[in-house]
Amino acid sequence: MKYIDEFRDGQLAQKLAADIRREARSDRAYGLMEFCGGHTHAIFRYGVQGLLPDNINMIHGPGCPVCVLPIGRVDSAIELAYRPNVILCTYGDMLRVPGSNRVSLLKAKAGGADVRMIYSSADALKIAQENPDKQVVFFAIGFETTTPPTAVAILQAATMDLANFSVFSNHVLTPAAISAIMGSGEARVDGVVGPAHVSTVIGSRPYELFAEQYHMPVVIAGFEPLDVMQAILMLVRQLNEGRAEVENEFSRAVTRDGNLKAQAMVAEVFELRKTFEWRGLGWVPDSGLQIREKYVAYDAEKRFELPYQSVADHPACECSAIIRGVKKPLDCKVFGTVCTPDNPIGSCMVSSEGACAAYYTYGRYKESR
Amino acid sequence: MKYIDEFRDGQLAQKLAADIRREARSDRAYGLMEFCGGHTHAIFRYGVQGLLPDNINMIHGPGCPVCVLPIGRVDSAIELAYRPNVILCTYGDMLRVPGSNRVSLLKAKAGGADVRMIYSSADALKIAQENPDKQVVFFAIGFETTTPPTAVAILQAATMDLANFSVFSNHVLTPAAISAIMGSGEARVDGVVGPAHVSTVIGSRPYELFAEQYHMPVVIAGFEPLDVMQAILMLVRQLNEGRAEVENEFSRAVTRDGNLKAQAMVAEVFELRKTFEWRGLGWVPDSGLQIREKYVAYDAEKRFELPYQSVADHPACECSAIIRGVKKPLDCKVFGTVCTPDNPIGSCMVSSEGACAAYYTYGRYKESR
Amino acid sequence: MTKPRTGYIRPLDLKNGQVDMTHGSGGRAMAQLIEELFLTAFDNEYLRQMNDQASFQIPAGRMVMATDSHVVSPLFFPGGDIGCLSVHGTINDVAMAGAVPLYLSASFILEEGFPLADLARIVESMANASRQAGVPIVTGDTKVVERNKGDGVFITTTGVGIVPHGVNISGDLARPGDAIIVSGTVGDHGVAILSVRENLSFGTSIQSDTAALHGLVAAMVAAVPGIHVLRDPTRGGLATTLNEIARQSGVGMMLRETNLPIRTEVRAACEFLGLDPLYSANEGKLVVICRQEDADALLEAMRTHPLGQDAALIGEVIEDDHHFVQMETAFGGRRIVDWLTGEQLPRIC
Amino acid sequence: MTKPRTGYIRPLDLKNGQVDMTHGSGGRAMAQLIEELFLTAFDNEYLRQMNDQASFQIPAGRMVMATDSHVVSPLFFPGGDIGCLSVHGTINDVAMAGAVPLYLSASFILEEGFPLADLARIVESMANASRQAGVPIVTGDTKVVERNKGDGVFITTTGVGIVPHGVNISGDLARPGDAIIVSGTVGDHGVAILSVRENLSFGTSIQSDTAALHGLVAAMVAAVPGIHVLRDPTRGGLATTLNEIARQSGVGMMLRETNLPIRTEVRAACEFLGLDPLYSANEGKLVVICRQEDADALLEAMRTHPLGQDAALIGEVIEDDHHFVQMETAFGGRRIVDWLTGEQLPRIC
Amino acid sequence: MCLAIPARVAELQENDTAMVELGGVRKQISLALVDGVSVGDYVIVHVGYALNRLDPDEAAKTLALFAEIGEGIAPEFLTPSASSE
Amino acid sequence: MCLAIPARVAELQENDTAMVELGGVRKQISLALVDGVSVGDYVIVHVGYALNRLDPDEAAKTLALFAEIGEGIAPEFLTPSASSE
Ligand code: SF4
Ligand code: SF4
Ligand SMILES: [Mg+2]
Ligand SMILES: [Mg+2]
Ligand SMILES: [Mg+2]
Ligand SMILES: [Mg+2]
Ligand SMILES: [Mg+2]
Ligand SMILES: [Mg+2]
Ligand SMILES: [Mg+2]
Ligand SMILES: [Mg+2]
Ligand SMILES: [Mg+2]
Ligand SMILES: [Mg+2]
Repeated sequence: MKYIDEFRDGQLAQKLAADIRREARSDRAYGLMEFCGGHTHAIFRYGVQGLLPDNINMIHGPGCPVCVLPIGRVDSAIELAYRPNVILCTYGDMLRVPGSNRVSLLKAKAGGADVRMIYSSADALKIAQENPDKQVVFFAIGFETTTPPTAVAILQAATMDLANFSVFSNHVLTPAAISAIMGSGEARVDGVVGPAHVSTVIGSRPYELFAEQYHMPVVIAGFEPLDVMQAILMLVRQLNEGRAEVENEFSRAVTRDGNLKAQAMVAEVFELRKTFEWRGLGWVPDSGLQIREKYVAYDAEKRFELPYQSVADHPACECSAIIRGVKKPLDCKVFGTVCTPDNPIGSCMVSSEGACAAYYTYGRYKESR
Repeated sequence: MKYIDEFRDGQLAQKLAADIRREARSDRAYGLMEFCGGHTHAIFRYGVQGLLPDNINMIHGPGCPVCVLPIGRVDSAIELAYRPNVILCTYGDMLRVPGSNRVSLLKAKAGGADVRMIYSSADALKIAQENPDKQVVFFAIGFETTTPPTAVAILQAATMDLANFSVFSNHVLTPAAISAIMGSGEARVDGVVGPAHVSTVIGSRPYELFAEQYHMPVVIAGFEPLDVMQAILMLVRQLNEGRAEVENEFSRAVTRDGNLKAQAMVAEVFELRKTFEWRGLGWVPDSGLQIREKYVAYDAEKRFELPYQSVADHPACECSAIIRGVKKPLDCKVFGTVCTPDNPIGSCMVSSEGACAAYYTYGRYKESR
Repeated sequence: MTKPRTGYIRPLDLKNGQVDMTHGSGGRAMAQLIEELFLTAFDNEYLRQMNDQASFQIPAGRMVMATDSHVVSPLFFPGGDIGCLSVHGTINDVAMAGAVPLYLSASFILEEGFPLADLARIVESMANASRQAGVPIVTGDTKVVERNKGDGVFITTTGVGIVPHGVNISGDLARPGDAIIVSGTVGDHGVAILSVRENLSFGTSIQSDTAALHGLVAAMVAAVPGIHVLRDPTRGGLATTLNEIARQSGVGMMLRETNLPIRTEVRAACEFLGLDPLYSANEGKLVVICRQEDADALLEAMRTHPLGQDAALIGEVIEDDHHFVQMETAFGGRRIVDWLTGEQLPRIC
Repeated sequence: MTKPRTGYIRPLDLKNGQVDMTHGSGGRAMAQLIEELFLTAFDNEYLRQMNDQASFQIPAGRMVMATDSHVVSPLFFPGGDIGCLSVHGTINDVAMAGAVPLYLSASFILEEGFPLADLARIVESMANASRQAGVPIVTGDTKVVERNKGDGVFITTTGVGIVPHGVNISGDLARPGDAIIVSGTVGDHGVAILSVRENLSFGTSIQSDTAALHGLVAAMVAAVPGIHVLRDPTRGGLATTLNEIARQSGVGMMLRETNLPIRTEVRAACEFLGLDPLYSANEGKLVVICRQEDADALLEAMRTHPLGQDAALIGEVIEDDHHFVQMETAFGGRRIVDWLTGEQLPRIC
Repeated sequence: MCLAIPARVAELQENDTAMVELGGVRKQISLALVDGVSVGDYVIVHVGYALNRLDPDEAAKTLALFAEIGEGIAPEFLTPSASSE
Repeated sequence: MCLAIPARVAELQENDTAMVELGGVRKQISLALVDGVSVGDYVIVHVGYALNRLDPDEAAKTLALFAEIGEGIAPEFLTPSASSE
């Protein structure tokens, strides 16, 4: 698989690892936050941490869209799905995320709600066309990568004048979340591994401001393990040299400006929400997207008058601290006992991009030592 | 079971049979038509014919509501059932009756049509209440017994203002059918066994006219085998004595006037059709009931604009002659070979009240002698 | 490094839980369902091996194997449920060869959304039936299908058993002159099911006769090893079963209606619905055909067994190239008792 | 009296006909379906007895019994269909005890409206699979459920077989130091199914690997009678199967990713969908665990069999109180290969 | 046609319905077509409706008639001949 | 987040879609978000949409960079120490 296999080469990994070990100064620690759950997943799945020296410490950030979605939003989706005339479409990742009382969309489906797993926003449009007597709601989640496909779907629905389609938008913004974490100053983060795929859309420029503001080195990195290791090396070098720049490891698809067409389509359909609640980060201003008045006909929140109800996390759950990079999965008292991927208490235990699930699924062998 | 078991007594049957043999004159034949399929069924199921002398010959009449329904009406019901928003309710007897191309409601159900078997017209109302977003059509068939329950359902729907309920009326009238057979003069009928249950509603009076007109003895008889045998004896006596009266063997529930309340409800809801097509009898004037203008909202023929299309019977099928009492099942070339209860060609092979099915199911042992 | 966590698993919510797709995925949720529910209820040394197959010692000889899928609706009915039914049904099919049933397998197809409490009740009922019969459920399988692609639960059971030496029972061995015996009242199960069907429900004390018949069969085989035919008149009822045998053996039959044991309630329910008890299903009755001279000994053996108390000689095998099953009616006439046509649906006319 | 009519029956309409409720009623329509379709296709001396059970001679010894319900969707997929799958699946579960599969039963749950042409195609495929494997389908059952209470057809098969003397294979016999071998590429079946799922469909030449493995097993047992564990990594894939064995045997495992045989197409499809080939189902592969010193002989025996050509040594059994299955990644790291959690659903993140 | 059976009214219920009883089986039916039904009456039941009341005196008369029948029948009539259909 | 993979455009299709190819697997995706795509281009595919084109030259540069890495590394760095998480 071209452009994939080359970036998973074990031989090169050994050499990169050696380089990192050589360059990392033994008199200091490096706290590097990979913002994105995709990186978390890659690190655990390929065993990257095991190749790093002890003083390089990967901190798993909030970049897993299902992990940061607050319970209230999941509850709204479940409530919608249970309405007799509604078909709720969503990505497979959302199905097991627990809302209140541990009820997930999967359980709601078992309970009779019409929930459909889709692969693409285009599938939701198709379902709407095939079920003219039903209201088809696309429960849309995700960062800047997933937003443009949602925008396309709304624009196409408008073109087709599809009356029974709407979108429950939960799209959120990466830079806002990173700023919130940096701003809080809680986590000991020395450098940030930025998500390449987000930047294929938004480019690298949005990171420049806070690299400067927080004097924080950022390397935009691809999701293959060599990309991640290379980014780590680049961050070590910046830190060693006292630089705080935005560097681009994923130059093969990320430019400074990103995909202007996609940005324009998003801007046509969406506007900033004043504020949006994140699991872990709380209410973050200008961090979420809502559908513009012009496309209000496709806004499920308006069409179905969905009130938002903030719901507290399970008291034992440390997701919120984990997402902020302040705690690690094993710091949670219920990790691996009450909370497992089969019976997740918090959202970090759901997706293999969540820090708890990634550690549980891939990393627990360390317990056996 | 009181009022049932006493009328199935084998000892009494032997004595009644002896009486019939004694009274039946050996110098003549007695062609007795049991109008009603219920009698046909009883005769075969209990083996009544075997207790009668050879010169008493039971002729099976048209009194099986599913047997006389023309193909075109079955086709309309199937067409309705296939409409996406329609639930078609009907009695179990109708499910296997073949319409055009041997398609029955049972096959339509297998093919995806929403067909529900009900036990009572009240069930159809209940289904309508439970499915407010569907059109529930009661495919109503039957003679004067089944008509009052249909009338009650329509009156109740009107009281409840049930907008999604309607009736596809195929109710027909017994006296009109008997008159048609007598009028044609084809069948060699010397006397008629009249259906008791019809007369619980309409009384015995309606038979008086044609008993006189055709000089035809009539005995209204119950459906237990002793009732049938007693009626045969009474007919033999009338014939021997040259009488042509309406006698009432079922005095335990039939009066001369019948059930006036039921008659009034039927009259409130239904009116005579100018003419109605019967399988076997063709178009018979004043033989069917349609829903009055006052209740047109509940008339499925109007609501769904069902055009009536007369369809010819299968060329080999002799149902039509059998229903008129002119032929017997074994006179049909396809009886028991191409046409069996599992794969009926004609409607007489469907219900165990149909002459062909009754003979096939209960009477064929004679073939093994 | 903090301490390792032990493998705590939140127990199945057998009170309010529902089956969902993960219970059929092959993963941990499925393993949990199997262990906490099936293994616990059916518990035996074979299942505990937790392999994809059971393993047991057998003697040389003639073995029989029988399978049935159970799809009854409603799942719970007077006198039983799909669970015990699925155990009895297959034990009976094994026993109808005169065999001693040894082991059962059970395979479940669950519908997404099915209440775990109902499943637990059904599994418990299977476990009881299996224990009482002394025939363990030694291996199984579980699948989950999406809502509206199943009907709560379907259970397929398969059984194996060993035929005692010298016993040779088969549907093609009925001979003219043989006696036809039924082990008790007919039609109970079918009517019990109808009595709780939506839109049809009626009040009755009739219960399903569901029962394992291998004990009765053992007593019968001991009394008359030369039994010709055994069969349980399940779907299609007594009438259909006798027609099957008549065709297999190439014979006719003559029944006497007056000898047929039928409960009044069953007759009454059939009158209400326009049905015939001879086509109504049984789940704890058998038909046996033997030489006329063995009939008395067999009847006696049957009547001393609790499940054969009402055993009755109902007719005899005759020669007939048409393979008709006929009946002398109680009324004094004669008629055919034909195969069931279509389904037995309530009639109005 | 006119002449008697002979028992002509209009043949099933296998071209345009559909299953309806009468095909499950126990009456004539069901008898016809069984005779014209099932008996004709599966034809063998046991079925032809037409009893509710099959009967056959067996030798004394250790028997195994396995059952599986098959509910695959879609019913037809690249490389196979539910019919051959249901034959292979149960043969394999029998074979995974090292046994010689002897007889199968097959029980069908049909949905009202299912095209008889599709059913005929499935039954023909079963018949072929059974014939090729030399394992006859000796008894069966057919039920029909109403539309939207089934999913076309579900097939439950049960198999019995005899374990050769001296063979003792079970999931609890893996020992630290043992070699772990897989018989070929993993994940093919699961990906082949996904490739034809509505809304997911992608173009690929990947075919289901569905196959009967008893021939391969016979060759393996002949070469190394002392095999410890055999299992077919079906639902849940290789990962789940290894975790099952690790738990049963109370051991850990260490796999080497570089040794895992996985087709490029399977890897690519999994990349598209965010899935892991280790959790993708197989229907013609087995995992075998044996003493390290037997590994070479076993691999050689496997590779000379057409179904074991790509056999590979993928790891070894280790001591581990946590019973973790671990893997040295091709990248040079290490990770757990956990049980499947939930279902394997396509991911976007 | 018109399968109907006599059943005893066991209980009058609301909405003009009744519970009838036959051989130990109880079923709810509608009384919409018949006025003045009391518990203990027998009614002719068809598709869940009472079509009419049954008159016990008339039933007794019919049964009495049957009982008289065949008294003093000559022996030749007690042996049925073969029927022909 | 945002599982996305590079795939080769094998065929341009109607309605602004394309068939892409990866390791022998072909899948239809939307080109609504990217202009001017040609057959042979590699695109980054996410939830059925091309998010961007992949630049082969830049990819080659990154790979070249990897190749240089670790040249002449001292032996002590080639043995990894135990990691701690
Ligand atoms: S282990 Fe579970 S409860 Fe604890 S922080 Fe992680 S997701 Fe929350
Ligand atoms: S046997 Fe069939 S085709 Fe012939 S008359 Fe009777 S119903 Fe018609
Ligand atoms: Mg809904
Ligand atoms: Mg319809
Ligand atoms: Mg069976
Ligand atoms: Mg059975
Ligand atoms: Mg049986
Ligand atoms: Mg299994
Ligand atoms: Mg199994
Ligand atoms: Mg299996
Ligand atoms: Mg297996
Ligand atoms: Mg069976």
